[in-house]
Amino acid sequence: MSNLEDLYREIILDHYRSPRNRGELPTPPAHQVEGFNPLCGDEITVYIDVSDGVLQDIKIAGHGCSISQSSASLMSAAVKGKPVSDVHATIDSFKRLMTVHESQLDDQVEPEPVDLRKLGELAALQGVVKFPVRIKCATLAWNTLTQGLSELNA
Amino acid sequence: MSNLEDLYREIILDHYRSPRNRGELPTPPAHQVEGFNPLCGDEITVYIDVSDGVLQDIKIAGHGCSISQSSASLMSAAVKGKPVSDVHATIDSFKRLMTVHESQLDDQVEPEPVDLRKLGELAALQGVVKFPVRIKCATLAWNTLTQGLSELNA
Amino acid sequence: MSSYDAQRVRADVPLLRRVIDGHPITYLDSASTALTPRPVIEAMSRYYETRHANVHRGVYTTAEEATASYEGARVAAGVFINARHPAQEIVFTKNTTESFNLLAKSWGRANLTSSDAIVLSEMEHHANLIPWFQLRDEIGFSIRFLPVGEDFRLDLGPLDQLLAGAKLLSVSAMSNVLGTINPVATLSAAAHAAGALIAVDAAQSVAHGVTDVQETDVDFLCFSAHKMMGPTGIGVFYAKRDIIANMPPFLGGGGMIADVRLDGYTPATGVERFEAGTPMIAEAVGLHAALRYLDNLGMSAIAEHERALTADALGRLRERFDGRVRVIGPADVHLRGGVLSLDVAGVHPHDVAQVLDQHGVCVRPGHHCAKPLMRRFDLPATARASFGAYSLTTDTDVLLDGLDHVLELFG
Amino acid sequence: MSSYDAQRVRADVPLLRRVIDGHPITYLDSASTALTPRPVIEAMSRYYETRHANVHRGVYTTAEEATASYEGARVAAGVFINARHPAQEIVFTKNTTESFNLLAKSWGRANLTSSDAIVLSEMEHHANLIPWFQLRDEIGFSIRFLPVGEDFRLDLGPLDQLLAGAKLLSVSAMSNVLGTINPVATLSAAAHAAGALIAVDAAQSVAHGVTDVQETDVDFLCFSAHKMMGPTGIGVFYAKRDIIANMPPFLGGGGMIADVRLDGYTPATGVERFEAGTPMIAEAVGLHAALRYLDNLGMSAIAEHERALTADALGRLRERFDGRVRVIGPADVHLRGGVLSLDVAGVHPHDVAQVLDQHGVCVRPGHHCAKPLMRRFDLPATARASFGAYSLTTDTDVLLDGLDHVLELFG
Ligand SMILES: Cc1ncc(COP(=O)(O)O)c(C=O)c1O
Ligand SMILES: Cc1ncc(COP(=O)(O)O)c(C=O)c1O
Repeated sequence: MSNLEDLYREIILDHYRSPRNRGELPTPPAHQVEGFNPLCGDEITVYIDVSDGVLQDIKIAGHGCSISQSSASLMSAAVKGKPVSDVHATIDSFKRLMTVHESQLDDQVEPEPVDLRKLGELAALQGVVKFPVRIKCATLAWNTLTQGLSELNA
Repeated sequence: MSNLEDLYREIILDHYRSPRNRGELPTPPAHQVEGFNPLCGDEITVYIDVSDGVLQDIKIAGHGCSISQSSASLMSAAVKGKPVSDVHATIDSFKRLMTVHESQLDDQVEPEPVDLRKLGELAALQGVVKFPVRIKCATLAWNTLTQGLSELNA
Repeated sequence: MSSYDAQRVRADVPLLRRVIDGHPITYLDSASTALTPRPVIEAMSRYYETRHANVHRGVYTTAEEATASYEGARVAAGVFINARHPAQEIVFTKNTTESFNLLAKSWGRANLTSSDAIVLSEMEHHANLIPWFQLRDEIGFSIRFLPVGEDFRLDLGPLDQLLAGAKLLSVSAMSNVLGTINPVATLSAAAHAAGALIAVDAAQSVAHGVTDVQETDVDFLCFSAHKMMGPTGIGVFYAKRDIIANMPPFLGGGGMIADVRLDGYTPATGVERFEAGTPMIAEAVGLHAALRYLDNLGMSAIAEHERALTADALGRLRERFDGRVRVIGPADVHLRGGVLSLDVAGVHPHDVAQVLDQHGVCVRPGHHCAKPLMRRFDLPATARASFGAYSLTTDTDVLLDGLDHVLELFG
Repeated sequence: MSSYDAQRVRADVPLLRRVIDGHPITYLDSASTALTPRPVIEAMSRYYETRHANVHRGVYTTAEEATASYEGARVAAGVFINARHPAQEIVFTKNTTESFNLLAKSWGRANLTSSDAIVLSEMEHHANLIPWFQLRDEIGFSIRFLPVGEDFRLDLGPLDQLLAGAKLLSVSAMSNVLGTINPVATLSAAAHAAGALIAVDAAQSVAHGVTDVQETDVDFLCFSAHKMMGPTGIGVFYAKRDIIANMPPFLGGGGMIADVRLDGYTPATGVERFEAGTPMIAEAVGLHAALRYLDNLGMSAIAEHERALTADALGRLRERFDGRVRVIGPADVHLRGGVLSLDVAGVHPHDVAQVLDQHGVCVRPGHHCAKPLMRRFDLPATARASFGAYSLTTDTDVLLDGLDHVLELFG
């Protein structure tokens, strides 16, 4: 499989062409957070509705490349309706999948291996790691979600 | 003659060891101007007494290298007691002797040749031109004098 | 294409021998940074090998040589843009961006007050925006914007009105997104008629045609060596002698002083007032070599060569893709340079560039540091292909084939 | 002198093959700028030949490689000084001087008000003086000076008193005039005990011994590549992560923003906030190669080698010239580095250097950008000889013979 095919797997192109959970939520009660990728101009808005320790609903607006859009879509499908603690665990696993490169640069320690089975469809994004510049595309939605949760102290 | 001997001619070393017109003049009536060579820390104070269109007296204080000190001494001997118009002419000739290098850099025109005989003892400084960094040493006193005259509108 | 020989230039550029994933490199990102020819690389190596020394303060031989090299580069940079007083009007900075910071924070801070106004344009690079925003946030003058029309050109209609009472017009000579070449002489005349000064961002234009600050009567000009086949790490700030003489210092440190005491300092009087610390000596040598290299090619010849490439590419893009690939910028090659911002229908520029990379094609996706302009045309980004002195129509061939693949994959 | 092999280093430095007026060069000006070894020169050439591209904004292969090179250099610079978070605590500037301007005009402007005080020392380089004077003239805090004793060392007696209520202590780790090595850990502890931060000018020290910002608990550190066998045009600014995170931007332009609108901008959050415009990419590559080169030699081994050279030179100067050549600086080699400021009785340093040049000896006359220190010791200038990793006792031989000639000519 060439790098390019590994990057643009069918699942990714599918989520790009037909993004899940696209749209907005009324704020309040939902909470809205914005994220930018200043390098390429991608902008994302994540709407989250958290109550009773559960991420009840999530919507995604904004624009970006196939990687950032499909990653956002995959993320929304993976976290919607989940307890916040599970959401954090998913975020952690996903970020570990993506940060191989950055953490190698920084602290020169090998990150723990990620259990790809647990990630489900999200594992389709692992081809991104071979394209360091695109990691920022893939993590944009996730960083924005993390920020939103922390603003809610959730 | 090696470059070094050309730079440190006997006349120059003599003026360095026994500087002419060294000292201060009471201000007023004299006028006092300071000059710096920020590259090497040389500092000079030129005292001039101009009246009736004549540079009646000149004294030099400060410290510097053999080139800046001897140039100041030679200058003082050359201009003392001279009509201001002659002083300007001498300054002009001397600066032309020194600015070969700089003007070539800047405007790419050949400067007019200088009549060395008219310069008298000052011609001893022509060896400086081969040492571009030292030109600033040689011209420090002259630039300071020029500034003093212009402050007096003389 | 006259006697201009781009193949000769290619032979001088080692990077063009790179092979990417089995494909010879197709470098179409000269608007970001130009590739470096061997004479420039070698000039810098030779500098380090034979006469590296700190400048201005040494009397020994190599220090004099290094100083002469550095000051020689200053004069050469001035001569290249036809400055009247090359040795007294050129300051070396680290890039165009620092040049604009110098302009804003020295000249701007000294000359602007809360009741003043300056005029920028909607097509400016962030380098000619943020320094002004920073200064405005500090002292509160107003910033007016010359609009960009639907034809991707500056709309000069409101120019005189915008200039009324303004102290400065600061605009790019060529847009790094649209390719639009702006009428510098006209803008300069209008600014001066209104009593304003004019600053020109020549980062994009300087390597692609003749720059003449006297003919266009420009007060300030900024550009970077790395966009003109020179090294990274050095830029140029030009200001007319009478203006620069009255500008206060910017960065402080060694080499920019006349005297220093524990209670304060006196700045130097020449251009060294703006060059604090050990300067970019090897980089000045590299810039000088690049200027010589460009001079040998001839700036008019380069312009003509790139105009032909641009005309060819515009025509073929139009024919082959029939609207599915739009070029964001003027269609007339006499109004523009060789910067082609592509908008591929339904495909994000990042993905366009990624697929092209697989063909060895280097184009740049993004907002190109001109976010206000992107918003003006409601584009998140473009995929920008841009030509240099070494570009060929075969580069365009590979680009077009790559775009076919893009459309196939995402179509 | 252990297993350290300075001859091997010499073989790597092409400039040491220069012949000046019939004499092989005797380079004794490493305190101004260090000579550049072949691996550093070649690393930069190779960069231009194989992977030159603009960083951060490209997705194509060479742009990724250039970005990885640039960011790799950042991490290497952090690791070299033992920063805890290399990728987040290092900013590239053009030199030490710009690093101090960044410190003063970002951190300083945000944290100092007219009622505040900072502490500098009387032995500071202009790079650590003028930026503070400039800021003081703008916002009016007070600057206190730690005095230098007759023993050419910082007088720590009044330190605590000077630090009372001060927000920052900013001092050099090693004087470029006196050679004095200052007790950074002690100064750091005193500053922190007083609630102040500490900034260290490591321009002189960094290439001549181990630098450890964690061990000495330093908050800010500034240095230049060109003094450590690296290229011109790049410097380093280090700040602890928690501190740098709260520093406002300095220069504005592309690459340092999160968003830009016509009415303003939002800065980026990482260290790129301080790196506006195209950075010094090839220079970062060169710096990285220099760090690798120094690491291979071993910083402790270099320190030991230079200490031996210094001890030898101090002894021979004392014996041979019997007071006619004074060394302005500590006599004890454990308190100083290899910087020998010479005062030749009755001969101006400019003339000393000129005569030495005729012997191929490179020493630097002047105030060394430390005018307040020169005034403190009532010296207009000194002639400074300084050692590097490639220096030998035979360099000292030639220096001493040259000084004989100086005394003969002017005696
Ligand atoms: C102690 C010290 N600080 C600062 C500097 C300034 O370094 P640069 O000229 O590289 O900015 C120097 C070197 O000149 C120095 O010796
Ligand atoms: C029009 C324009 N202005 C300014 C710049 C900034 O140049 P630099 O990044 O060299 O500072 C660029 C290049 O990025 C540009 O294209």
